[in-house]
Amino acid sequence: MEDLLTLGGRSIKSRLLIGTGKFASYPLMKKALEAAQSDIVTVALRRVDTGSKADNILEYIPKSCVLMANTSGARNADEAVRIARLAKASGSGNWIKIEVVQDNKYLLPDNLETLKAVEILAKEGFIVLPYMSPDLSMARRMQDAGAAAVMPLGSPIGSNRGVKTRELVEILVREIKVPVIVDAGLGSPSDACECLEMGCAAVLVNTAIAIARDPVAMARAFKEAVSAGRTAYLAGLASSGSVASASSPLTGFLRDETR
Amino acid sequence: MEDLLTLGGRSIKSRLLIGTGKFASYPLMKKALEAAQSDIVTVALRRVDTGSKADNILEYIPKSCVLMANTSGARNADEAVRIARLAKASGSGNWIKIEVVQDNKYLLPDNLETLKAVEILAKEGFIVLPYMSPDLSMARRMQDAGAAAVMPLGSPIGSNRGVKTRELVEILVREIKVPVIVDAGLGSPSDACECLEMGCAAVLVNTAIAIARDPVAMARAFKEAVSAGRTAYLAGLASSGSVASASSPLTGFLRDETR
Amino acid sequence: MEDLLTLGGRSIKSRLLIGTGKFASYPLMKKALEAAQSDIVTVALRRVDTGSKADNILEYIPKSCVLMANTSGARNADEAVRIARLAKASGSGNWIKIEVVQDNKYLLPDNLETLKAVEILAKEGFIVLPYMSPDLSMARRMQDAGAAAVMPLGSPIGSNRGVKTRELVEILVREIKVPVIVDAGLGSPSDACECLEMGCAAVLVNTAIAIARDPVAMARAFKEAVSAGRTAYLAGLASSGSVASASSPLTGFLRDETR
Amino acid sequence: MEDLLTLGGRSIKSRLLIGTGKFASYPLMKKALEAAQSDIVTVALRRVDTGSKADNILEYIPKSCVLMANTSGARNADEAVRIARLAKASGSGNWIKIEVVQDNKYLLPDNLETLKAVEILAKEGFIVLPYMSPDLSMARRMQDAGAAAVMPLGSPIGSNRGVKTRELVEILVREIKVPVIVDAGLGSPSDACECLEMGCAAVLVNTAIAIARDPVAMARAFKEAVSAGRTAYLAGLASSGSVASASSPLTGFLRDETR
Amino acid sequence: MILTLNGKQESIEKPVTLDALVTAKGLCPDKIVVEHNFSIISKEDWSKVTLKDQDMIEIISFVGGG
Amino acid sequence: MILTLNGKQESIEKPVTLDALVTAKGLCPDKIVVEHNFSIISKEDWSKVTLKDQDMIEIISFVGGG
Amino acid sequence: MILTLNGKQESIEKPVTLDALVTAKGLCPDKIVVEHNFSIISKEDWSKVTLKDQDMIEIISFVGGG
Amino acid sequence: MILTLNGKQESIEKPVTLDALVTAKGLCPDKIVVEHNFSIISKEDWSKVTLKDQDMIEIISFVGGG
Repeated sequence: MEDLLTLGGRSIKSRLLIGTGKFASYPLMKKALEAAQSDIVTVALRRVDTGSKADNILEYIPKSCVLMANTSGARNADEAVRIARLAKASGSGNWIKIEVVQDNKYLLPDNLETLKAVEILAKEGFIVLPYMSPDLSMARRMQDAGAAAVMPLGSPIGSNRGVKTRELVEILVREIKVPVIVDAGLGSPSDACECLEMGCAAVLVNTAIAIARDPVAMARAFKEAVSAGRTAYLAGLASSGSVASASSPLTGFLRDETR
Repeated sequence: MEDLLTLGGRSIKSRLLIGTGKFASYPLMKKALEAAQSDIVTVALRRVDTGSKADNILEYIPKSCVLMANTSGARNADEAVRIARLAKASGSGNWIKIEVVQDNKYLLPDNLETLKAVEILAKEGFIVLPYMSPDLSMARRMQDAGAAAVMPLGSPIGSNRGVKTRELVEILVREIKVPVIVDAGLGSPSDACECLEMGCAAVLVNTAIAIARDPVAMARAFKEAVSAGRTAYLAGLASSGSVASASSPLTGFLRDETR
Repeated sequence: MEDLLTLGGRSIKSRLLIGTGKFASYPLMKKALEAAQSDIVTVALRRVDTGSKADNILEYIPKSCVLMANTSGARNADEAVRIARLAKASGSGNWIKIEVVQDNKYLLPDNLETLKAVEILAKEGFIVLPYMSPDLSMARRMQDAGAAAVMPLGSPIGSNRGVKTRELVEILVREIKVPVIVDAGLGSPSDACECLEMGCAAVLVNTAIAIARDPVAMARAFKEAVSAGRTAYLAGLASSGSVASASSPLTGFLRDETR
Repeated sequence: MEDLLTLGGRSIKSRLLIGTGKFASYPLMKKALEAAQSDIVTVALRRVDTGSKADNILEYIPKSCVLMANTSGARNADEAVRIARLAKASGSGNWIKIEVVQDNKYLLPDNLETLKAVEILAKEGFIVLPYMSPDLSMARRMQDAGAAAVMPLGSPIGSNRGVKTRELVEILVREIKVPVIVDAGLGSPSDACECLEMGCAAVLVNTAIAIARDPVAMARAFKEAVSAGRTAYLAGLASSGSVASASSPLTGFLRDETR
Repeated sequence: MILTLNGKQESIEKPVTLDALVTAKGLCPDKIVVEHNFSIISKEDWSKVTLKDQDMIEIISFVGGG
Repeated sequence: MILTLNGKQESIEKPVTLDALVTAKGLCPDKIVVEHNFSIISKEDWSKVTLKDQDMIEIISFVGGG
Repeated sequence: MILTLNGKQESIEKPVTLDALVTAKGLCPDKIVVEHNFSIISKEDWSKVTLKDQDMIEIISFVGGG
Repeated sequence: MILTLNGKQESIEKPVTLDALVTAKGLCPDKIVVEHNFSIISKEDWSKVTLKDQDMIEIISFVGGG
């Protein structure tokens, strides 16, 4: 029986969500998305540059993908709600990643404004995935407010530092009922693999793929690592010990047993 | 062009070497080996129990695999050499993993006796892979003595603690010309993935697969993770930073720019 | 010029705050407090057991110490406020550690209810130190609401796991103006030392001292480690590098320089 | 009863050994040595520059200190032995730190040549402290050859990276009878404190003090941290747990117990 | 009449003051705080407060805590 | 009359519809969303909205983001 | 006469060849290696080796190991 | 005649003692060790050693080191 992630009422096959920022070009991004075989892809909204003749990014995202707009740029709940409605009006569907950031140095989410936005948008029928600072009490509130998942950060956006918040994320995994998706900071496939091994439902990766020397190969690497981590989680990782345990028999050998 | 590991004069496809100890049964081990798609499989030698009618383990190892006997049980170079010759005489070929252990608590290798065994067996035409404590000066000597690879431990055998020796293993990767294969202590696919990402040529895993709740699935997970780590290494991992770097544009948005 | 911590309008000499829970006896606690030479000591409030003739803990706390009652037992802001007022009425002064916990497994603080309590009690003139989950946006709000300091957890209360939240605490240290005091989870003097080295203003320790085999000696150890960490912070720690840098001269030696 | 370190037949008070390289000036070094209150101080030997009128470093080292010359510059056992004899002839006494390095990038010790030097010099009556790569089998040989202590590296010399070899050093502490002294790589007082907490007998620090912004204060910080770590080790650190354990009573409070 | 004292119901025959209650319970006035129907009563006022049926009293003191 | 378009002030001679504005700016209708004084206007209604002095218009489209 | 087989002493009545010993022990020739007084004897030579008193024989086979 | 002093070749006109060499080089006897053709010569013996052609001399002193 296939292992699927139930999210926003859908059955999702890939536990690797991909962000579309920072790619050198849309065609390159398209190749990476195809290599990653993600089912959920994030995009942002911005004012059009009336001068430019920029391509439409949507044409470079596989039609099979769920489009999830983020509210980046929002500094409070109201702006996040406004951006979410614009995204929906633009026909991208009703999946929204809430991202409310006040701090431009670490781009850390504002859990309280994020919660307010979740409350409003969940009521409006959006499928809401809040990007948040890992905190059990606020994660519980996001869940109770109707969040489809919670997305704690592993480390600051784009820092590629990995799961530095493991201690807190592990607690979310044990205590929160909706899927826990680590978003931001994952720098390598082993980071992503580790998240799935500890029971996270999925990961969202952007920078580590987009700025790799070969983004298409890196997308494939993340895809494999996420699959490996999930398989390992389901297969039951053995616990670790502090001393050794022989993998070869330690019985006497080549010696006189009378000795 | 395919990425192959050149080892002992062969071109090896899989960078996951598997040990055959601790499996609940030979048929289960066989399934795990098939799932792992390893090209190199380790076995041990022991005195026959003249009473028992135990199966022949070799019948449960895919014919396509290179068989690599280990010298477990050896407490010095002479015993290791003697075991290696017995292994060769038994028709398992000339690949040998040198394992000389004095300490029965941590099962840590004896680098000096291991080096002596490498010198003797390499001269005799064996393809010698020494299991060793990560130490640059001894690794250089193993290489100069004709070792086909060096196999530093990640942590004590069977401890599933991961790459606790990362600091020293990374130095080996940078300074040693023969392949560096992390052997012992890898507890999860993310550990294996991390080794490949840092430039190790391969990993050798036994306990973490053999004692998993589902060894066959775990073997598959390690296979994927190793492939992911290697792909990431070749694709060029991005470096990590201490602050954030936006993955979405941070240009003014929904605000009057005159403000 | 002496290095003092300005907190709640006072100049505090010791950067080690001590909790009084879990000691085997009050006299033992008294000895530990004297050894630690702390200036700030936390206590809790509970219903009297009308049966018992238990001693008055206050008689075992040096008169020179600032008494800081905590609101442990509170599950929301109202209960925390009520406990704070009772503490004040009991003559313990107006220093209060806000501790609002819903979750009885990890005892993680509820940042939102904690914030509400800070807002009310700061207005009432309390010197308020909120125990919180490390989150920049909420820490900023605590600060703006009049918190005298913020007290992020290092790891769950009593777990002795150390500064597992280092990534987030370091950001608080850089971005928050009021003192950052790591509270909860510090298991060893080196953990406390590390906090001061990274620029935290102080630490609050209870379990690691109270349940040590020799709590009095452990209190002395924490005192020294905190002092060491602070001194190192002021002395300017050298940065770390990835390769070696000789501490002895590497000039040619005992060799013919013409070689 | 005072806690003293028995080393080379002496009872040593300070568990902080100091290296004298890289200080901006001898007078500054002198102040740092006084602040550290070390009993054992390392120096190196070099060819005199017949031109220069450089001061005599020995005049800047407290007379009460044991002088321990190192063999830095030696690339093999013979050179180390030769340097040791020169040091002794110069009247610095018979304490010698064996340092044999081939690799100029990571300055990692050559365990095998180091062992040879230990065997020769111990026989000649030197008090021999080998700087080594952490490896149980070689540490045992150093001990059997008469080493007064073993000095595994924490990380490469001068890297200030801390105890990256903790996994292996902890094993030495448990298995080796002579004192284990962590030498090289300790970057901060908390690193040194951690070494003593895990049962190391002492630490040797040079770069982290010499290149600190304020070396004298940093020396004091290391002195305190080492004392704290040792005190904590003797006081019995409590073990760490994965969940929380309340430091305040969790009995019902301010609620109707009939509820 | 019925009181709720520290969350437990207690019945007493005749009205008493807080003062009397504290003495009856053998509590040391210096180490406790008394809350009467959610308002804190200072020591000097204990004698002025006579308890009525259904009153809620909390008597609190300090204990060890972190 | 003066409009605020994407945060920048612009003066135009005579009243125009949103429709006309989008065309004048050379924008592809399929890839944009238009907000007129904080309410979103669907494509089919662009022709019905004539801009007045001091109106605020936001024209938005998708870009890469994580 | 006394042999040491895999570290254990065994007494046998009359001299036997390695061949006979292996058969007597019910071992499958294909999965074992035989060492006679520290030198390895290949299958084809088993019949040529007759065991003497005090001989040491090791009979080895493969097992699982890491 | 040619000496090798601390790895550098030097030519001197006439034979000298170690004593004289040290003085000539302006070195403080208390802070140095002298090795002559790989054997260490103690201060009191410097005057007894007269240097010959091709002699190797090492003059060493202490410096800072870790």
